[in-house]
Amino acid sequence: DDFVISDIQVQGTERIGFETLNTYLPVRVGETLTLGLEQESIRALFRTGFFNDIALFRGDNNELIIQVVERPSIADIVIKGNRLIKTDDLTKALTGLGITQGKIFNPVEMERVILDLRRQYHNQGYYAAQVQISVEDLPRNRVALNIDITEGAPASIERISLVGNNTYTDNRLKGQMLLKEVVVFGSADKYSRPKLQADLETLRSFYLDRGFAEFDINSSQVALSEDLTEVYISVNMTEGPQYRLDQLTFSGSGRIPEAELLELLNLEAGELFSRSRIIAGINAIRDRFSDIGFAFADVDPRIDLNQDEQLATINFVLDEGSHVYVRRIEIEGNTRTRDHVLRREMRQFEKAPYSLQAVRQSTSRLNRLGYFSSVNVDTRRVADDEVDLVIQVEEQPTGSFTAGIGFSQLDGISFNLGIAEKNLLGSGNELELSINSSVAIQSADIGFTNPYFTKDGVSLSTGVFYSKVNASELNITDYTLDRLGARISVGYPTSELTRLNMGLRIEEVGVNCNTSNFVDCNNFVDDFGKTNAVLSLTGGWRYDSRNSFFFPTEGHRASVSAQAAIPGTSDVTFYKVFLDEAWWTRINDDFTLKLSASLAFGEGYGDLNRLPFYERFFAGGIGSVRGFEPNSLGGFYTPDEGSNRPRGGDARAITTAELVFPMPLIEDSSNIRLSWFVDGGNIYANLDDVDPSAFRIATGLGFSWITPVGPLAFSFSRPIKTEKGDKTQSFQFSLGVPF
Amino acid sequence: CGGIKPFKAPIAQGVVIEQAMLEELQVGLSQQQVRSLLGPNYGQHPFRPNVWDYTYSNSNRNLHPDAAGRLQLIFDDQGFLESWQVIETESRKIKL
Amino acid sequence: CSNLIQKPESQWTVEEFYDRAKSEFDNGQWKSAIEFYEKLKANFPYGDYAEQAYLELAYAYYRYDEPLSAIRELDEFIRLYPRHPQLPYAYFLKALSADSINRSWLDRFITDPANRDIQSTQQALRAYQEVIQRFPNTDYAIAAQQRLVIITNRLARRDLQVAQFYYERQAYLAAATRAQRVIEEFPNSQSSRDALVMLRKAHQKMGLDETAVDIQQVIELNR
Amino acid sequence: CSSTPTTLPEPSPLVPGIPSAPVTLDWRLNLDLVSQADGRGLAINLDGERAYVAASSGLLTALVVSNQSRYSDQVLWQARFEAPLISGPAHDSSGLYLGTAKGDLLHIHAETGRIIWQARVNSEIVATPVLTNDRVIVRTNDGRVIAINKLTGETIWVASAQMPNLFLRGGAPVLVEGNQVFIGRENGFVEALSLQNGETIWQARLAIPSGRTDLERMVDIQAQLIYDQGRLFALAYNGRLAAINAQTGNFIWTRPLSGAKDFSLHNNQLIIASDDQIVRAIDASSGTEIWNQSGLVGRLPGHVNEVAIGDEAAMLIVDGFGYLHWLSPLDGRLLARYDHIDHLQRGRQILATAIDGERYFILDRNGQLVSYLLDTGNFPMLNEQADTNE
Repeated sequence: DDFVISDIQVQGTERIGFETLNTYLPVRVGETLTLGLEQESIRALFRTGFFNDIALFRGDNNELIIQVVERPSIADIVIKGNRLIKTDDLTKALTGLGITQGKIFNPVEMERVILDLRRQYHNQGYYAAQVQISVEDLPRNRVALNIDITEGAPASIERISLVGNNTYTDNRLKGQMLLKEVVVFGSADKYSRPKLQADLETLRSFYLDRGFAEFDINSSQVALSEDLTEVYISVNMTEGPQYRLDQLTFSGSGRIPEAELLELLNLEAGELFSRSRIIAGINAIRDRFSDIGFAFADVDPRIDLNQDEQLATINFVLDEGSHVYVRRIEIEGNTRTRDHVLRREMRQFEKAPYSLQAVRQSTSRLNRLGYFSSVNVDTRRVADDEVDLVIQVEEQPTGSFTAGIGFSQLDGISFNLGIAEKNLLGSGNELELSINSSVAIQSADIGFTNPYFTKDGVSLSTGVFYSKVNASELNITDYTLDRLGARISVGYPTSELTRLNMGLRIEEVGVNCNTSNFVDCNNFVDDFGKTNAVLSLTGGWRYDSRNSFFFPTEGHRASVSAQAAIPGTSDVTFYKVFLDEAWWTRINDDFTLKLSASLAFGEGYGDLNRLPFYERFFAGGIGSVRGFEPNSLGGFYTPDEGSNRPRGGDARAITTAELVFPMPLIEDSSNIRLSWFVDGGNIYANLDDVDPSAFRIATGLGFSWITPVGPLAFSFSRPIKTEKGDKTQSFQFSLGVPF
Repeated sequence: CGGIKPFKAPIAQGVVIEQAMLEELQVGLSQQQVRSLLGPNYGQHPFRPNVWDYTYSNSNRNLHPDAAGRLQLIFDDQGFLESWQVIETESRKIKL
Repeated sequence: CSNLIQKPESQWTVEEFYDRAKSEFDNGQWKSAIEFYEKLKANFPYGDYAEQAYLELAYAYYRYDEPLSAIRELDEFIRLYPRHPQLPYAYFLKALSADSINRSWLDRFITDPANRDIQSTQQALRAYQEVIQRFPNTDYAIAAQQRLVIITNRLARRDLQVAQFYYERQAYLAAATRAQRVIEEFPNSQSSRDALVMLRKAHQKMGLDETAVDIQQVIELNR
Repeated sequence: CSSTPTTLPEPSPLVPGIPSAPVTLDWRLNLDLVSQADGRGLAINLDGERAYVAASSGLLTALVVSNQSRYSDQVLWQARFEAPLISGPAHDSSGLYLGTAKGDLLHIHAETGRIIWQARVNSEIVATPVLTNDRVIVRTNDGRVIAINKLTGETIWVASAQMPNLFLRGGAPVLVEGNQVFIGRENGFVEALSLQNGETIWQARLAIPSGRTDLERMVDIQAQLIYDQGRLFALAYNGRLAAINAQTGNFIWTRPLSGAKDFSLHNNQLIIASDDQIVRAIDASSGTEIWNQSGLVGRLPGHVNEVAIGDEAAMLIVDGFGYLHWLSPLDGRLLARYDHIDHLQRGRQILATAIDGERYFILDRNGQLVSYLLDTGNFPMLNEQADTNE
């Protein structure tokens, strides 16, 4: 006798809320409850696994009363006997099955839990493992689960039998494989199916890359000893004859001339057939097609093998497909950097033919900005001949920030603020600001650079600087400088990778020799007076093809720059020239070799023959020659010259060789690098005295880390070649100095 | 300061229409057939969907030198090609 | 609730967990509120309190500026209780959280969210549309409608900025298509008029003069 | 190839009050190490006064069976092959036959150890070759049964089967009876092939793989088949014990039992050490259990061999910890046991046994070949003991 449900009430629930139950109920208030619906409701509620017993009643005025007996909930899970797999890994597996504290206990699922836990062990090679679960009742309708595990011995590989390898010995082939018979540590002797598949693939490409074009693995077997603790792997193969290449022909699209195709293929008749070299050749051709807009071109090698002469002729069928166009370029992940700051680096435009070369150039330009820890341009196909480019970036800290209030007996309370931000508020502009003031020293240096002053990348950078030292407060230093000036410079891109820049710099330098007997200082003041204003021209040329700003693994950066005072505008006329060259190359996935050399020299002209003593070059410390005290190379003034400060020189030569690798043992080492370095260099009186045999050399371990506060670097070093009197320093560190 | 012209990145815009494609173009083709023959119709008139203008211009002359500058196609109301003409044979040069 | 201190948490009843979490929630201690709501959910996953805990926990995450965790909790709530009376609030809070991913305090003065992280703005757009479409005659729908106007204006402004970017670099076809997208997808946004002007200028530069004239007529039509 | 014995589980204690068997050590010989599971494929082959033993290191040794003298004149000759020997030696008047892990069948001259011919079968030969008057029948690891001409080494016929992803190492040699070749496969099938041409006569399925992982789906018929008056007895791992009509392949009776160790037939009773480590006697005509002995549970009881004690018979079972156990075939009572371990302090696992009257040969995991003599005269007789036992 059906009836219209006026209301739904639930009796007997302790832990299950009405809404939870209501979700599974196939009936609603207001519907008529038929016999069919009643059965279906009971079945639906049983399927939830929450209840031991369910009964439906009809209330006095047609309410639907649901009476249930809840199953106990799990109060505690105790796991014993597990050594190999940690308890919380097992608990995670149990959570995956819905077996956690607080959840409803369903005895039917215990069988599945035992199977799954045992499978956790089987995957690790513990084939003989056993799992038992005992359930213990607790008050208030709760239960405790006791899971005890007997792990048994792990199955290790007893023998790998290779059948049919006539040309290469067992040891040679087994050397290539991940799975090993005897192993000192690690788990290479534990069988795993993926590792075996990988090994079979390794054997296949080992043979296919050495001329065995018809090599085939007939079958492979994995067997267990009866007590399930020893694994026997056998691989049965047929080598087939060893082939050499015969003629190579092309058919299909004629868009690329054959000579160029052969050069891209980089294969000649007579060399051994090698699958990987053929694939490399095909990719080179495909990339060439992508460069001219055919992004989905296909190159299909038709190989036919002449068995008796053991020669392989290949006909490459070129199917260029249709021109491919870029419909839209989107940017993801730029939570701080503005859209146009990325888009202006792109060499690929929307509604234009797709060019792989342009996309590659854009990716390395974005990497060179230094704003992102990772840049990935995802090419998504939206039609046969259209793609969307999605630039996926991960932003990283792009500046350093130091602020502080200090006190020292020397110059009383001091306050300093330092900001260096390469991507100010995501605008792509660069700001450098440092202000500090104390009783003795007040200085400020503000610089602003806009890399895209014009839309084609002409950059403009300006800056003012001021520093005033009132010498009476600082009685110990031998001389102090007061500086006031401004600089402006414009940068031109002269090609995809090279830039030219020119600028002006006006500066007034006040020299005050505090102690009476600092000879160089007094001579300078006698000749040129205390303060001199200098107007000088700055200029330079730079080539930069690095594939990333902070830790490049490929590329080359060379620069020539000079600064020369304009004659006639001041007595203190001198020039300085800087030559820098750095080169990175990838040795393997982790290791990168960096070689760099720099030469700086200068000279006075007109009345001045040597650089003013305060403009000389110094070397030593992080950023030049690690392992020696900062600025200590090139000797010191003697006491009778009235100072003990480093002397400096008019020429500086530095070279570095560095092996850079990511920090081991941590997964995300994207902004941390270790390096083993050999630094060498020295300071010379002038350019002609530069002679590398007088280099000071040190080697050691460097560490660099891009932190939110700024780039942090420190190094432990040991001098190799030093002279008497050099001041070495094994531990050095710097914060905020871009490396 | 200094009259050197700065380097400007090459730019290209539009769809490359080659002579081979024009040979296969004939009145009566459906919009879909024209689309797969010539390429995406980026130059479709914003308010008159049956007027398509294929244009191509670039700053680097040796890339696709034989691409047509402008091709206009008119479709009838049922969407079949009524008439077409190459308005500019030479692709337009973008002066950077 | 003094007696709570003596009893170790493992013996707390669901009411005790809820009271503690609610008191933290009421005086804005989002971090500890989150902690106790998570414990309540872990120990009593099915009760009536669990249902309420999901919503309040999501709000706590939202106010604690962890929008992604808020969205995760709300998705779980929607999956578990598809017929719950509080469903409209859950969808609306989810939209608010998505909207707050791209928020920054500088937006009121200098920076413009239109040129940043468009992905989360589109996610917010979809979430607001879902609120309006699922629960049309609730006041959440009205609030969602207002936010929708701001979001669509932002998306339109972004496309127009990109069109401007390409126009300055003589990529006129790209500029025209981006402008056209503003007119088609955000017809009544503030930027649609400027988009029409951009569309005409781009077609003039491409030498498609008749089309430019047609566009000019459309501009005058809805001046 | 040296292999350290794997860490086995702790053995359960021995049943107290069982006398030690009157066994004396005759001689002991050091061969190379043998890996555990390959030992199943190796056999000590006796032909009256000589024994031939192969080791998986490639060393084949021929030695004089009964001789009290020192090592030197014990060994007749030794031959070393570069491929590991993992099956055989099989022996008859035409010489010795051995299977290697490099997929070759070697026919060796019994007097000198020289190779007569070598046949390439392109997969490891895992079971001891079976010899008939004109051909050698071998089983390979990739599921093929190959008949090879004894004189020339050429293949006569090949019967292949699909191998599961994971199965038990090695396998029992085929059983030749009249014109039929019976084989228990790794996929749970018993097959009868024609000795002439290898055609399949009939197939019977003893076990169906169930479960999700390869390990749970293993259903090898690993134990040696037994033929008796037209009946074929087979035991499957994770499967059943069955009596099969050898002509038709129909089941006479089957009974759920899982095991991988060889069993033996003694006056119409099958004596089996199954997976649950309980030794049972099953009536060969009806499949009903007659007695069971659970004294060896936890001691990994292995193959069951029938041995002669004077004119009586007893059942010898070697366990996984180096003990030999003699059981009475009447009621399964443990008659006596002998600890192979204490003589050598090291030989834990016994890999192969061969019994020739009172002489017992044991090849163990550490490469020791030992020959014991059993003084059947004062072996604790079966009947006297029967009544006094509790």
